[in-house]
Amino acid sequence: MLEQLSFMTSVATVAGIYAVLALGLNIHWGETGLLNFGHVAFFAVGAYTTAILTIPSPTATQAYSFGFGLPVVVGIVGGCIAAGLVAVLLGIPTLQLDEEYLAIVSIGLAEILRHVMMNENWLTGGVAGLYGIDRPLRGVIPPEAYDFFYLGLVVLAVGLCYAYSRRLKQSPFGRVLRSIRDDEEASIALGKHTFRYRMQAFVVGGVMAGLAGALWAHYATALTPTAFGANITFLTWVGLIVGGSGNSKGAILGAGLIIAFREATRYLPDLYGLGDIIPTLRLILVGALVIVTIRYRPDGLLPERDISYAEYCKRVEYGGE
Amino acid sequence: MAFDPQFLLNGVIVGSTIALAAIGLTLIFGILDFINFAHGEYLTLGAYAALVANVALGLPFVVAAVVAIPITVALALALDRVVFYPLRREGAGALSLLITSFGLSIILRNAVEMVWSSDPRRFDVGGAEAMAIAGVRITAVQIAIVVVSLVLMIAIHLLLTRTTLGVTMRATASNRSLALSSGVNTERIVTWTWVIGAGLTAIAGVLIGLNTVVRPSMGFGLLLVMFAAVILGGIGDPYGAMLGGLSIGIAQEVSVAFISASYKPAVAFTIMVVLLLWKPEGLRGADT
Amino acid sequence: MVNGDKQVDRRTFLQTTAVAGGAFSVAGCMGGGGSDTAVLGMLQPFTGEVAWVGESSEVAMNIAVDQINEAGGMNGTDIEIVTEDTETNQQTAISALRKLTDSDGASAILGPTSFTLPAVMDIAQESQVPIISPTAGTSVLDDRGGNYIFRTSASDSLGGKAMARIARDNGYEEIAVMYVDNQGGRSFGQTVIEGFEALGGTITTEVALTPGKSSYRSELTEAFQDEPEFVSLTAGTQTGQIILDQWDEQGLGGVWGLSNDMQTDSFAADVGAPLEDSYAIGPLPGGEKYDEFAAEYESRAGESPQPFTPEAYDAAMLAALAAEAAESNSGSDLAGEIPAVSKDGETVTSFQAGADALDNGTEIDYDGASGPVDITSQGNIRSSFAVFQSTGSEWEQVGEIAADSLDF
Amino acid sequence: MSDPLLSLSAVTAGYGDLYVLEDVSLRVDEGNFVAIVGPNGAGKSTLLRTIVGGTTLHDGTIRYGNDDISRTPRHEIVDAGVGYVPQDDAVFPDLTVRENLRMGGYTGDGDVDARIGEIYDLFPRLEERPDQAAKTLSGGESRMLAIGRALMPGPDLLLIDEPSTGLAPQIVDRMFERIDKIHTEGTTVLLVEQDVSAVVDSSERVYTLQNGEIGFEGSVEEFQASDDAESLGW
Repeated sequence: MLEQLSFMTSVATVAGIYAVLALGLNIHWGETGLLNFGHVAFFAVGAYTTAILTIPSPTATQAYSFGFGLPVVVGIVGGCIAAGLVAVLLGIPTLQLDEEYLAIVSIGLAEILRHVMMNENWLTGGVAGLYGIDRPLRGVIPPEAYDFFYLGLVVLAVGLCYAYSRRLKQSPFGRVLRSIRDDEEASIALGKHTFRYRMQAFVVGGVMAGLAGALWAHYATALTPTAFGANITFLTWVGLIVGGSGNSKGAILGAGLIIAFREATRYLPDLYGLGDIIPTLRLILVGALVIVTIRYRPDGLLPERDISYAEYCKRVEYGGE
Repeated sequence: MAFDPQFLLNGVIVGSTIALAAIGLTLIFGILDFINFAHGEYLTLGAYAALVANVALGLPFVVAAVVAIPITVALALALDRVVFYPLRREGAGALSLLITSFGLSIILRNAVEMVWSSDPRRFDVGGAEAMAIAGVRITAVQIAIVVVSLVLMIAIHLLLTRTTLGVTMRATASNRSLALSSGVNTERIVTWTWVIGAGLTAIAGVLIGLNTVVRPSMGFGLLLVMFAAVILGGIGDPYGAMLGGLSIGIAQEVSVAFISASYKPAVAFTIMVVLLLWKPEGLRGADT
Repeated sequence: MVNGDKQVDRRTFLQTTAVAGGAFSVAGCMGGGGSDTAVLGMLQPFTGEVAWVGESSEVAMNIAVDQINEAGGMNGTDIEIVTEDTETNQQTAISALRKLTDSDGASAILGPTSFTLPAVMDIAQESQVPIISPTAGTSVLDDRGGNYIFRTSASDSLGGKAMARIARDNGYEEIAVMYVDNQGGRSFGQTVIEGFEALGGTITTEVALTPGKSSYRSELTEAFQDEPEFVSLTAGTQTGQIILDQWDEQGLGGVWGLSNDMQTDSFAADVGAPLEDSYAIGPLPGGEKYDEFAAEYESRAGESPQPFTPEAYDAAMLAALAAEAAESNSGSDLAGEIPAVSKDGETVTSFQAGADALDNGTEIDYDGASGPVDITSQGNIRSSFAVFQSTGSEWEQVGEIAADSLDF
Repeated sequence: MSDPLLSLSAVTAGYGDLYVLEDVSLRVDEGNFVAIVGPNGAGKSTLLRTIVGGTTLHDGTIRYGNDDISRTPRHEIVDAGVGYVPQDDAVFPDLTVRENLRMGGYTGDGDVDARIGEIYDLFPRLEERPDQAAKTLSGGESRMLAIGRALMPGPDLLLIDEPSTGLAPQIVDRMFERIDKIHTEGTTVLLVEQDVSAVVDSSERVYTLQNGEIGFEGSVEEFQASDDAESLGW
């Protein structure tokens, strides 16, 4: 039973990291209507930045050239800042265009970043990656309790991001963001500089993803480019959609469910001995879950409560006849 | 070191197939107003349909390639009916359609892998040996690929400008609501768009498979490149997609001469981002 | 991988799919190894381009485990195999490893490949469950192994040096190097470059390839621009075959030096005549023990053994023998015995013989299907290589490169 | 009294759960020129969209001729003889002038080219630039094209949404001249306008719409004498 608990702890930790990712994405899409399909880019920047800041200087045999050995806290903060900066850089060419441009360009950026991770050995260790990333308070917490401690840290991060999202939603800034989402022309008419507001929201969501990346780095203790594929962006989106976008609770619930689903399906081969077709079958099930949710619970499990007039117009417009 | 024109030729071959597939993607985007992430899988399915006809049933390659078109089209139409149409009817937003297409993409890709495994497969066509023409190497098959692509692009141009269906498709793409007000049955146009889009994509899949190999990830691997081509040409613009596809194919292959080949996939996106900064409306966009 | 039992299970599954959906959540609490069996975990890719690695090494592991169970099991308990898919992705690999160590209570874990092994090393170390990889050649492990991380496959740094030696010994002065740009490919390719330069040769071009692409014509144009007579290629069979086909089509000339992934009968047959006179490195054929394994593998899988399958078989044997030596199936107990049972003792080639010798208090040296498998304190093996040359339809062994000749 | 060409009875409509029109009834007789006037946001455009099936109809019926068209798909309403000129996005920007007109004749069975010739007679400026993309036209030309496009199938009833918006006064006058001409040649016209002064000369019957409800209803003379006219700035 204790073994099960330990496994559950690690599943919960991963779910928590995805919840932070989903909360960030919720600020982009749920609150501001930004179609960010390169969320993993912020995640990766957060993870690599904290790793580079905290790992020791490289030895002769290691591929990377920088390791600053700074405290973990500095690394995490640095990871968040770096992710925010990337959001600014990505936002400049795309946030003034139609939303589809952001969608595709953000995927593109995430791909470019992955190739940088794979090729720039001096910075990222290349395909070999970075190892031996320190974990916070490693020496202080007893090893048998460490997993629980780290889960606690992750839960704390989820809580902070959740509280921030709630406050944001109720603040005047949050109302501006939603008005931008629902009807940009109206908010321009109101004299809001939508570019600036969109940029702020983009940065905030990016920082949250960076935080998730930093948490991942110190959890995994090793980073390789294979951990930063487009499927992370996709899983986060699935979580947000299933949970209910525009609603922070929905983002957390959705992220938790999708990770639980992914992990629970690991037990399928144990039950049925399906052997070689199981892995593909699992992915097919995740795909089906997405389609079914959108078809039958389009607003997710926890829908946003009120939907504005402009949003309705949008939906009617898409409805065609 | 002198620049080897071989890179340019390789680019034209790769680019013309990307262009074909990108036309399908951009047409569907124009009419249905969402980015179809499953588009790459239609390309894969087209290639596998031809593969089964060619290798398993022993049909001549050209016949198999032709057979693949209606099969892929029928599949695309069936998937539209089952997956996308119910959402359209209920007035779901573009994002719901997009995420649904991503789910569909995963299902299709893995279903293909489940049925045919991840092993690369080849069409049963005669051994291709490159001939040297004016200092570059090209095979008869590759010449055919470029010719077929060009002919299809001209055919699409004629369709879009000379036929009522084509003009209606462009009209529906630019203003769906107004098309309805002009008496256009947009669902009928949606059907035709799938027919043309999936048909072109199936041919692109067969040509890419012919130029290289057929495997479950072939379409998904090209999806981002197709997106880049579409953006480069201006979203929803079929001519832009042709130009974008060719440019990206050439840029990728030529880049190998100058930078590490492992950065090749990033070339398309770098071009895309730079273009957006410089000319956000796409290569063909108006200067106003 | 046709297996009669599996067919039945699959049918059972189809009939009960409806129930399965609802059972996921419950299953999470029901799964896990019972205490009446010992668990060996297998962590390999089962999906995507390298799915063949998982599928073929599972066959090899099954052979080993069946033999161990027939001989009474590991410390008297039957071994159950639990396989997990890495999806060639670090995140999935970590989750899968956690499940194997925490939930299934695996005594040892076989796998994964170079893609994900570096990323899970620390986690395995922390969980105190040994990892024995039959598939990870990455040079990252050269000085990071030992303790809980071992491998039965040769390091890329040895393979790369062997390749450099083949080129040099056959009189080539200038070679080009192509490698797929992933963990395995790059470390191998870089060692070829370093090794060949150390032997006084010149590298004309170095081309890193993105695996999984469909066309490598431009990469080939780049690699062959200075008309090298010998080109070293490190790639999997899928990418490798595309490259060789397109090389043939383009009529570029020269001979190849292929990494061990491509040294299979089917690869030589598929590429055929154009490959004639090209070289490949591979493990030294393991004699009688290998033939025995190959026969069993063929009867189960219907094909000759894939690369790394003898290594996978040996990895399972080593884990079980180490448990016998430690008289415990706990990962932390048996880890330390893994190097010990692989060298310096009475030579054994089967689990039965090894277990009997250990019962008598004799130290053992396991020699397996892939060769002598002597594990160093860094968790690596020192390995000799065979040199193969293609006849245009199959590989023919033409020489041998001893482990001692690779210290340069 | 003969049967009306178009009648709305007790129509309540809007977008999804949102109600814009409440209990609206009106009639348009064959050959009539009817104007609906009202302030910005009164629901005028929604009213026209409702007639052509572009909104959610919650209650009431819409009849055209002898048919109930309340649930008829939009494209079939056009087929039945209703032309509609929306206020915004009324032309296909990327299509040429000729292609725009051709799109308008999409459902027509007659000779499209002959019909295009008739439209050119009505709006000679369009004939001068048949291959120019619609997005490059001036505001007035674009409005002409929009009306021409709607006239292509030869509708019996033409719905026009705010023909005057954004146009210079002398162009507005010329625009109404043309609309009058269309009317006198036999097409029934229903248009909505915010600028009351622009419509009184042409129309025969006036409705006022405020907050989604019909206020005044009657002839132009009655309207000019009413309080509603004053409140609308007449």
